[in-house]
Amino acid sequence: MLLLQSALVQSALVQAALGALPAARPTWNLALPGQLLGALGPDLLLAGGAVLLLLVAVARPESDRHQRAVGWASLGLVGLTIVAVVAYASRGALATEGPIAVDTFRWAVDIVVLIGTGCTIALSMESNPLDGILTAESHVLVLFSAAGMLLLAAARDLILVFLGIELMSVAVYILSGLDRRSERSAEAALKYFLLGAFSTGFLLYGIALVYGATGSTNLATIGEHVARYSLMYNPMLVAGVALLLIGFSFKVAAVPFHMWAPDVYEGAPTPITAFMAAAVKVAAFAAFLRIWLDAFPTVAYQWHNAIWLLAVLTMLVGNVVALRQRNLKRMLAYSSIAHAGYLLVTVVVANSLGASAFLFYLVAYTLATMGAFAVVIALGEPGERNQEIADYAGLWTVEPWLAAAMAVFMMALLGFPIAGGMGFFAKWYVIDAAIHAPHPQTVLAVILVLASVISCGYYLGVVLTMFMKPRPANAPAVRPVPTGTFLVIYLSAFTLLLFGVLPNGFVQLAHDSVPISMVGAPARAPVASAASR
Amino acid sequence: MIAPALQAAALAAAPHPLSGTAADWVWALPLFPLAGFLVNAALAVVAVARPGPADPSADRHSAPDATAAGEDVAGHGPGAGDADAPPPARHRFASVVSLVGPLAVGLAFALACAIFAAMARVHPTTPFVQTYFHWIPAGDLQVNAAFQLDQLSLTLVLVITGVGALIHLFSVAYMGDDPGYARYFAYLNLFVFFMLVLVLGASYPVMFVGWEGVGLCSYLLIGFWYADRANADAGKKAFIVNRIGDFGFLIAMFLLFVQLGTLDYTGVLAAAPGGLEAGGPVVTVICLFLLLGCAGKSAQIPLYVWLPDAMAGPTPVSALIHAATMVTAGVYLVVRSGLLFAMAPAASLTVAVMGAVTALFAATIGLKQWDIKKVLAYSTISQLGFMFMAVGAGAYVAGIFHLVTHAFFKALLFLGAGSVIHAMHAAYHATHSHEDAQDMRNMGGLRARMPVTWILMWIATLAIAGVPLFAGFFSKDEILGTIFDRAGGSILRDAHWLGIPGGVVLYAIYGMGLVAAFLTAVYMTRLMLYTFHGQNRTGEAARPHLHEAPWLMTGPLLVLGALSAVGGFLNTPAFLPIGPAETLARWLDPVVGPATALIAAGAPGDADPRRGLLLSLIAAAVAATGIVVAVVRLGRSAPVRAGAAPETGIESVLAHRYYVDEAYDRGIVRPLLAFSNRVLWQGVDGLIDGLVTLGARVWVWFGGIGSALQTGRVGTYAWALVVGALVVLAITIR
Amino acid sequence: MKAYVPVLLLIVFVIANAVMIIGLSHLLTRRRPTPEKQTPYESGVPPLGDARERFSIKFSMVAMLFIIFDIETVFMIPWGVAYRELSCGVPLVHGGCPTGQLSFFGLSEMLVFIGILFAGYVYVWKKGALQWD
Amino acid sequence: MLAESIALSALLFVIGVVGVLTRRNAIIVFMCVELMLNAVNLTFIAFGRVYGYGAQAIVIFVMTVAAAEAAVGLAIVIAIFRHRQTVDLDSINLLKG
Repeated sequence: MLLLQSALVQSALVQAALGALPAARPTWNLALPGQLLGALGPDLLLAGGAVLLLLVAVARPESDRHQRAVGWASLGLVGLTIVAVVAYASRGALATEGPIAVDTFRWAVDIVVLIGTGCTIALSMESNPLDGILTAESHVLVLFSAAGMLLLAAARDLILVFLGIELMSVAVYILSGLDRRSERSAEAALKYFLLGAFSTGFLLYGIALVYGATGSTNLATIGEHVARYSLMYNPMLVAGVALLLIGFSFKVAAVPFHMWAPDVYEGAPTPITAFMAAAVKVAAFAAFLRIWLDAFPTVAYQWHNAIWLLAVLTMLVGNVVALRQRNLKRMLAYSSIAHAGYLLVTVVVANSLGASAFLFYLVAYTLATMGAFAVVIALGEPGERNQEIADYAGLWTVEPWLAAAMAVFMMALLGFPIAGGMGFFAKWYVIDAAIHAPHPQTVLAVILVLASVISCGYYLGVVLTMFMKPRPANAPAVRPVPTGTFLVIYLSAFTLLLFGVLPNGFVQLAHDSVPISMVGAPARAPVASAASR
Repeated sequence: MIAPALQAAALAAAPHPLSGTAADWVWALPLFPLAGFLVNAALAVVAVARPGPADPSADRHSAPDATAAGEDVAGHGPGAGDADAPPPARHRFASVVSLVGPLAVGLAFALACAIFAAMARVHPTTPFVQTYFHWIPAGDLQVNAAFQLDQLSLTLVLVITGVGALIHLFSVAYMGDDPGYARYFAYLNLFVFFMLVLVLGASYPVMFVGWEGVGLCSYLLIGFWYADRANADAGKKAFIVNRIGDFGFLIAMFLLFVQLGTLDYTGVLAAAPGGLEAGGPVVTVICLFLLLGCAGKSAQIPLYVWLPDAMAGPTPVSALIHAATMVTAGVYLVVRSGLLFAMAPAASLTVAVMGAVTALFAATIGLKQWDIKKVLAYSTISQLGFMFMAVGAGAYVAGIFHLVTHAFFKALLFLGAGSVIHAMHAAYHATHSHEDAQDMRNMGGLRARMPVTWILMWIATLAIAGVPLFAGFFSKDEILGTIFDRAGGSILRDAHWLGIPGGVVLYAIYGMGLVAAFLTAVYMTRLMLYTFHGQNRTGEAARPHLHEAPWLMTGPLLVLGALSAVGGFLNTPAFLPIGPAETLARWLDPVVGPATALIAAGAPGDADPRRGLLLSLIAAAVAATGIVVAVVRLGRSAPVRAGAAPETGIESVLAHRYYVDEAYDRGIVRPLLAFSNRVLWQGVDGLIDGLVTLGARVWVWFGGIGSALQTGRVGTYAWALVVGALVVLAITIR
Repeated sequence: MKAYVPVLLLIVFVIANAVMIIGLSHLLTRRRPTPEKQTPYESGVPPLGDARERFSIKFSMVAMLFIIFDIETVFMIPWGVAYRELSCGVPLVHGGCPTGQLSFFGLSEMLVFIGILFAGYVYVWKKGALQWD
Repeated sequence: MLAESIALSALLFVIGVVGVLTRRNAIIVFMCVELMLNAVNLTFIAFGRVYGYGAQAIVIFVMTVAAAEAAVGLAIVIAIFRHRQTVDLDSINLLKG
């Protein structure tokens, strides 16, 4: 079966090389504005659809019914975008060098982000009304944010990265303050906004300095110039790299730039928290990795120690502080910080092995995080109550399937074999990439394992609470799980388990989906160089 | 030793001699218990999700081990078990579960027997590897989901499925009244599945899957009565300690892969001689990390603390998982990696020393326990120590031999104890008493009430004590004899351990082994005397309710009793003129032969047969002395004065215990006991336990610091951000 | 740097002039403050209440909307600069578009841009942000 | 000239950072952030003199983004003011630990 597939792919490649199949593998000339738009197809589809849905959302007064209608329409749009992405990916589109990338890495990240977006909309559609949030625009804001993420996944230009980050972040600032009646929600929004804007300043200054040092904001050009003019010892470039690192560290919540995350995650409405923990982090990491792979591989000597330190701090602090948490949302916030640390390891490795480990990890992490938050939503009571870990005591006795699914998510985040499904392989590949890097990161791998051991303390704590503690007599009855939440929970758990037993195909996919600069960039089209004068 | 691997390569094209026989069905072995698990789990979930009218509270447990304390915690209060309480809720699907659970394992056993027949006919010299699919293709690492059938794995499969089937049968009666009946069998079947994956896996990663899986099941079963907080904590402890061990296993795997580029057994076997420097630091480190994994799984010092607590689980679980199968996985791992250990004499000596210290240490603790299951738990740790002594000294056959006989007699002892506890519990339940059904001070004189259990338990005791012709005698004798031989001449003798010559270490281990064997005889005889002999101390009211267990429980006991009696003839020493000699050794030779040959290199020819006989006589004499000393010192005394109801006053109980203890101490091993009691039992045990707890506390305390820094103020966060930014800038620009 | 000397001179002159006028009036005038004279000057109308009075949120709402829509128009400037290139299907040749290659891409792009702005405007309107009461 | 411009913008950036660190009023903190962004704009303009006018397009993007951020930020500040009757950042610490 696999053999057949690879044979097909190979023969297609050969034919494409011979020019026999130009239609099957379109090559966008990104120097031409029209073709640039074509290469941005799925992104534009999502953004344009979101603008239209914004008008639909405001067409009727706020009501639960309207909110659901817009939610379903948004889900449809997300589905359509996924189809578009898959279509682009399966046709194996290529592009000339330019401000955006047309590569499998982008499509893979797109899919992960869109799945996270779809889950978020499905969850908030059903949980928002319980908290009295009836605004239909909330779904549209999620879509806008997702549009920013798609842009981030594609961007090969620092300005596009900046725009993508801002489009994503500004929408999420609003979303985290969505619950207008909740003081905590407003506080979360304020904190996220102020610190986010603050960090944007650093990021932007970094872009400015890199531009100043290299004369370009295009990642490939930056990489070229740095290598050609030996700019790696230019203090302005290095300072720019450091500032970019700071900006991204904030967005992915790496220690010590993480402090906003627990507060914001706790205060924001739970579906939005899931969105932040999964999709936002994924998109920011994708851009982070691409910039580091494309533009700064030759500056590795300078940034290596800093990212190494950030990774270690993030893994340790995230896990250790999570041990203390009693609120599940907050615990998951620290857990997501810890996972940012694991992902930073792949940035330190910064090669194609790291990139595919990174993608595999993203999928496992997104599914597990989304699933865990979905369980929190399914069990949460209006007003963000019933979210303490202690509230889950004896869940097994009343909702065995829900408890089992939650156990799978916890095990997956822990990286436990079999029961944790993909989680185990995700960690395995990260460790594998660390050990097999050109400069083996054995110490990082050991710390990663140690940090995982520490994380047993809180992940298993949840499992223990659910399975081994008696259900308190005054525990509220569990509401029937609504359809969307149900699907998010069980589909995530099923996928995690399935690809945990049979990771094979997925690994291949992750293996093939590396950034364009890793597989040998296509030759620069003569037209492009003429146009860029 | 490269020969088998080369042969394997040469034979890769030609079909393996086992193909076309029952061995082709090896994949079905684990599938039977897996199917059983699926059925039982489905039934359990259905029953929990929609409780029928018959079980008003899903949590109520009324199986024997659920003692008074447990029920109090469960919230039933003093009135638990009153006549007006609803009768014990039998599981809604009890009949289906009773059929499916044991049958799943029984079928696997039948298949294993068929495979055994095929293998005995062919007696292949290379392992039969069956590959199913590419499991992990990560870069250079290619791991296949594959099973490996050879003499070693088949031996283990036979033990697991055979003893497992008996224990499943026993459980049908023992757990019959528990509301979690289906859940129990689901876990138990799942355990057998993972255990089979563990021993059948053809590579370290596949073995690790089973390794983790059995850990999970063990943890679920220890905490089976999760309503009881102590049980849940015990489960947690087992889990955490085992994670430390797994960490070692994982590191060892990574190192192996980095060094050899493969993790298949056949691949490692072929690549190790060329890829690793014999006696070098790399192979030693790999072996030491593997050993860490073994110490965790097999409850050896320093990671043994979880096993005594694991007795919180149902007794058949203790018999199957915590005596016969799972805890021996460490021994299996060492034997499986025999070649690596043979290449690292220092690591091998470490294994042996660890085993010897554990054997002696646990045996002394066993002397002092009152809880019948705790005695057996420490006994298990001690016997596992014997196995590690063996495999550490390169006596791989002896280690596996003892593993097998131990599975027989320790399962018998645990099930016998279960039968006793069953009777005690029933008696106390009938009289609404809250006495501890597992405390030997409440037993005594059960011989008359439970004659079958009594006889069978004596057989097991004689076997474990090492009385000649019983199973344990041959295996223990072979361990001690081989260690003595190795001390005389082997690569271990020429190696050094912490600067001490290997020969000295091995003689010391031999001495410790003898002392431990002596103590084994003492504590087991003590257990028998207090439980079955002397006056009965159960209490006037409860005494008439003491009955022999039903046939469904005694039946498996009978089978195990027979095996404990004659199991030793699997591998009789050559100098004894009884039956065919060294059957097991010849059977296992294709697997452990190369490693044994490597480690025994330099042995002075054929040893004098008279020396072997002398060593056997010494071992027999030690066992006999132990039994005699125990009988003489304890036979006439009783832990509590006859006739005095123990429940009348805790003070009198304590006082009498004190007198008896003093006599006991003075007579036998007072200094040893004091040492064991104060330093080892309270000191070391407490220290290790404390260290684990302290480790957790320290991390949580660090977590507290992190939490405290999280002030909730934007100002603080901005400062952290800027300080972090300055640090990053400083590091980057440097 | 030389080009900026006049600017520097101008700054110096302005500051000196201001200091001179205020300083002179300070030195030369007589001060006889009365309550009437101390009141803030509001174009000859008597002041109404405190200058730091809280005012309706609507002002800031409108101000924000103004800023947003105002700043968007700034994009028309680079668009205008690049309009010629955007309206040509191929790269320009000597600053001109080869015949037959003219496209409406540049125009339609700005139309789309304005369309998005308009969508925002419709949203704001429907939301009632422009209603004063 | 370039060096002076860059030094000036760096100074402005640092002033913005210090403002964020020392001020407790949410609005003023946000104004300091805006100052940082405008300092960066100044840097871009300065580099634009070296590399061409592409930098000025970047400045337009940054200004737009800053305006959008300002609108969202003010809305959020108003929301918090409605709950707390204050915009003092030190007293807004419901979420912590």
